[in-house]
Amino acid sequence: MSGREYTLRELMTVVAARQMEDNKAVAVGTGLPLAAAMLAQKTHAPNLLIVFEAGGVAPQLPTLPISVGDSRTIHKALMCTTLIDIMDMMRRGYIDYAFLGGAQIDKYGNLNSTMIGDNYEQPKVRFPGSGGANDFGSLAWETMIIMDRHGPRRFVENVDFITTPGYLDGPGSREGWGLSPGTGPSRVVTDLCLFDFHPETKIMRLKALHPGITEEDVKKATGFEIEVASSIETNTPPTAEDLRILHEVIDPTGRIFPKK
Amino acid sequence: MSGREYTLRELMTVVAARQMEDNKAVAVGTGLPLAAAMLAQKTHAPNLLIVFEAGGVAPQLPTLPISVGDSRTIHKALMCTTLIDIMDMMRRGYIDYAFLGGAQIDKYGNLNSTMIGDNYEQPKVRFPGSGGANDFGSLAWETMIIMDRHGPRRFVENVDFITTPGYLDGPGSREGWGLSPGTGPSRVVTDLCLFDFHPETKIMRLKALHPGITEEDVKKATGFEIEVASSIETNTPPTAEDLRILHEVIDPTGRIFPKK
Amino acid sequence: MEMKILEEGTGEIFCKNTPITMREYARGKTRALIDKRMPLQEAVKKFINDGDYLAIGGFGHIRIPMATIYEIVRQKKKNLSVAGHTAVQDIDVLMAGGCVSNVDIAYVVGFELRGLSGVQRRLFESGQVKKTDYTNGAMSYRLRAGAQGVPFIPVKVMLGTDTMRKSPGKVFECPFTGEKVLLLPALNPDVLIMHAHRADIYGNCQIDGHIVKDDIQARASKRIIVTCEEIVDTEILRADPGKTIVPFFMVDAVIEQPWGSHPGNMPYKYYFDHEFTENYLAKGRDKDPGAIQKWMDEWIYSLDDFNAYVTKLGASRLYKLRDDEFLRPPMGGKQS
Amino acid sequence: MEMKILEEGTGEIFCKNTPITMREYARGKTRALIDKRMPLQEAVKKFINDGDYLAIGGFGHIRIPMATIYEIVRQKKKNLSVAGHTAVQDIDVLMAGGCVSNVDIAYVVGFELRGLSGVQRRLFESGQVKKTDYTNGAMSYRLRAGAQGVPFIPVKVMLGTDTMRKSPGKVFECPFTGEKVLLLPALNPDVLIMHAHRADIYGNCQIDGHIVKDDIQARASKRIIVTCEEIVDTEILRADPGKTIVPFFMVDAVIEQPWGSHPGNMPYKYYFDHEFTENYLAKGRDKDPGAIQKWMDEWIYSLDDFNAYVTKLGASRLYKLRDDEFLRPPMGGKQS
Repeated sequence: MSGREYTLRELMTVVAARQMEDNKAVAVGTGLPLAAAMLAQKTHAPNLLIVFEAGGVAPQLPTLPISVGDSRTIHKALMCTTLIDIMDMMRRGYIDYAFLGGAQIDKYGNLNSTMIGDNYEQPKVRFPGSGGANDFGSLAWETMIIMDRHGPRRFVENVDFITTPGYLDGPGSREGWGLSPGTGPSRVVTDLCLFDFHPETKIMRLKALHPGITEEDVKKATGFEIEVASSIETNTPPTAEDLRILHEVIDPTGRIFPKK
Repeated sequence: MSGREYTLRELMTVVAARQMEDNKAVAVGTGLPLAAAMLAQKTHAPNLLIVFEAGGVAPQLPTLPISVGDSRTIHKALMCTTLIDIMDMMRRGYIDYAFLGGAQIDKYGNLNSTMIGDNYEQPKVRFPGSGGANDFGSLAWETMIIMDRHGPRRFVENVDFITTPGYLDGPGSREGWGLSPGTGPSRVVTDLCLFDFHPETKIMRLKALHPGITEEDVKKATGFEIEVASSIETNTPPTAEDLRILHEVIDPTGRIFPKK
Repeated sequence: MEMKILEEGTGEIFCKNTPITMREYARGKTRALIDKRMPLQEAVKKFINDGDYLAIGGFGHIRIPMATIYEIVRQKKKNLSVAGHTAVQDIDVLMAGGCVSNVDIAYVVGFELRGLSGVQRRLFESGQVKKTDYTNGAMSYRLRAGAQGVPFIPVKVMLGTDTMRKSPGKVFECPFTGEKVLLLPALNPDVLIMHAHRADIYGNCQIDGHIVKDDIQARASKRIIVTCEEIVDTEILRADPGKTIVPFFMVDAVIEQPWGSHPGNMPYKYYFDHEFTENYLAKGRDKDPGAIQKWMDEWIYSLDDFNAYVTKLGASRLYKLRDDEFLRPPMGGKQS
Repeated sequence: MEMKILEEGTGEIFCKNTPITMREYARGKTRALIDKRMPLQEAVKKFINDGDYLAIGGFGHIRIPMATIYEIVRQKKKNLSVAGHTAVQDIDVLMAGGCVSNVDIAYVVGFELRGLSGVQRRLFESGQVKKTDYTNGAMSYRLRAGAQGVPFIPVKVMLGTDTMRKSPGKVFECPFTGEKVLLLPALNPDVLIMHAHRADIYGNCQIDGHIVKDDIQARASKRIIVTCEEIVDTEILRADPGKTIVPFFMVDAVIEQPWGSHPGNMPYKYYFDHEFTENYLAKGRDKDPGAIQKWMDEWIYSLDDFNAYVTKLGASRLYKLRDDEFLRPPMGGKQS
């Protein structure tokens, strides 16, 4: 192994978890974002409200669900409702964070999860499409993004298809299209670093590096010019307690965090 | 008494009941229309589906409800839902009959249940307003109307306020405003007679007289020129069985059909 | 592509909230599971302001939040705008208490089979209380838009009538089909008062029987005061999450208030207090406006709270309403 | 008053029904309580036509009507348009069966954490199956409009993105507030296939757990085929009418089909058959397109009906899914 006591997936999850404040609400899918939300709940944010697009609200998650609609997502929930009720709720301003991923991202945080190629009718690769991603990215207050395999083919100057709005063409662009003021991407967690977005230019800004990663590593892996914070932090590795919770409580079967 | 074996209210209810076919759906309020629907169910139309604006669908009504939303309207119902779900259902074409009344009606079956007078801000009498009446009259396939106290102050050339659409300004007018083709008032049951509407002119047409009432009586009591069917029928009085059902099954406490 | 508004009504829009202000407000509410129990007096004081736009749960005299209505009157709230989306005894008491300035009317003034209200006739016919006319469907559609967070909704009612002309509706042709529809503005009330069958201390609510409109108006409203027949352990709600009709984070205050809908009908709990309502109505119809004020003194102003009202009603009277609800003869026979 | 459509997408609208044709169709359906049980073969034959627009209940691989999906494939229905409103194994099998020509895409191709579908990639990337892009919210909003019987609905999603540009949405300014919204056309599917926890012989349905979108898509659809885990006496439904999610008069056929969602997850009944789905996915990803056809032969074409499929799965396999659902170890210990 790398000599680290943790994997990059674990680190990404822990960094993502730390971005969420207590007493806020997050809409998540499955996988790392959900593991991050669960970890936040079990550490610094016990009152983090978790909702699922398929209708589960505030479940007592026994294990990581396989699907955003599976039985686990409504286990002893406080409400089981409809997809449209969740979307409406998000539109009305009750959801602070949405957690998304994608195949490509650009400097304004626009996400592509629809296709690779330049021919919509016959794409090189057809991905699932928006699902709820565009809804989440349009409606939640903050969009948080997790992207692994940070490299120039995923962090691109122009995505092949804007599935989900980041800041679109830059400052003022979301508002110009009728998206609500005060919304947009706020964080991007990758396997190299943590970005936020520059408050003026709305361009992705290097905020913190993972241990052992340099600013140069990030710049090389990114296909557009990034902003850089005046002082770059270093992400604190997962604590032993973080790892214990991930392995023993959240994912005891090792589905997404394989045991060493 | 009048020498009749039945009251006019009973007769109106029975005549109204007979207008409803089996295997159809009716949206009703309380009072005579509901008694008519219940009577139809218990005589010729056992599969008449009754729905209430407040959300009750196909209840097993133990007695006449006081309110269109009270507990009786959901008693052993097949569905308890929302007001908007009932309206949507009606708009989608599932409700064949709506049963309405009002303070005034004109020759096109436009109904006023909002106000008397010509000053909206300070009316002579303020009535409840539409409630669900305009919704019912706009959305159901057929609007059936019950009006007691048939006289020239209630059957008027122009109503003081069109609360609920009949044929509005005459043929084509409903469609011109975007109301669905094939809809509109189909029957008016009064304490003198039964009207339908002339298929071409859309004007109220005398179809059948109550026993002992003449065409002249109806014309005198009506403040506009009516159409008259080529052959006027006479309404059959309530049967003994009709009366038994009304008194013993539907309204055993005599709330709307006082016992003699 | 050019589109036309073909006709428009002249009705005033009383509620000034928009999906944007709703959204900003919701952002500030906590998502934490905190105990929201408080005395009803405190809830009304804290969450209902003079001039607010008020939505009322239930349906006229079914599952109406009367305990809260009485408290609003007791605190002499002023200049409320009210959603008269089948509003019967609830709005009548508020209007008798002088709390109301504007009403969006779908159904008011009437007590269904019981006839018209003297109180409301006086206030509406004199023009003292302002109004805009709608339909029950229209008011629900406005709430649906408010719940969805969009500024308007197309509907197929009111078209061609004076009800439309006295509303703020706008006739518009669908850009997909050319079909004519009426556009109505969204409605986002400042505050909803509702009475539920049960809730937990955080505000998760269950309602038995028909929901009528409480799902959408809870979602459309900025603040919610919930009274309920009983407060239950959260585990009871977690055992059947499909039955939660309003989730906790939309709710601001929870008050256990048994009989809280009296004299209304609480499905599966108690039937109407018909005699009480008839007596109230008669006072409101009295030519002497003092008659209803005397009633208000007796049943509201002179009582400290709703518990005093329940005590004044007395157990026998209340238990009879329970018997009526279940269509059963009273225990022991002929008491009526 | 002039209004402008500011931008519009180029996506094709695959479903040609309108609220008007929906209404006319609904008029012809009976309101009578008649026994609607029939063999699934007959229901699919009678109520699903080549070229229909199909909506599918549940959510991708939760509460999906797989028994009906298999029967559609077995009957080789052609040229279906499908609402891909999070469609996973359901749509994948239909596409592998060659039944699908057009898809409204919100979420397809993916099996969530399990990765992408080979079958769907081939058909979409070659352009053999046509598509229009939306979002999950957008598809639900289109169904809400269809359920409401209005031709369009304003929404606040998709704005400014390529998802919007490949949809038929139109950007419009609200005539009340000036706020920009996207107008989307209503969706009224020809037929909905859904799997419920229980229903009566007339078609009144209950669902346990989250409804996801089955309430609105039942209301928006012209015809409905319901399979269910069990058919129960109507009295059971009348005892809790608030739980009826689809009323009988919208439903055309009712079929008792236990395990009818396999290999999907039926909440409170059985969990995913993970191994079955992984095996299916692997066959679809095989470079040899014959691999998936062989799977189809084995599990669909060679079997008479879904009962044969259940028999082929075998009791032990199915009972394990029940244990998984309830997070309990299998009886007797380590069977896995």
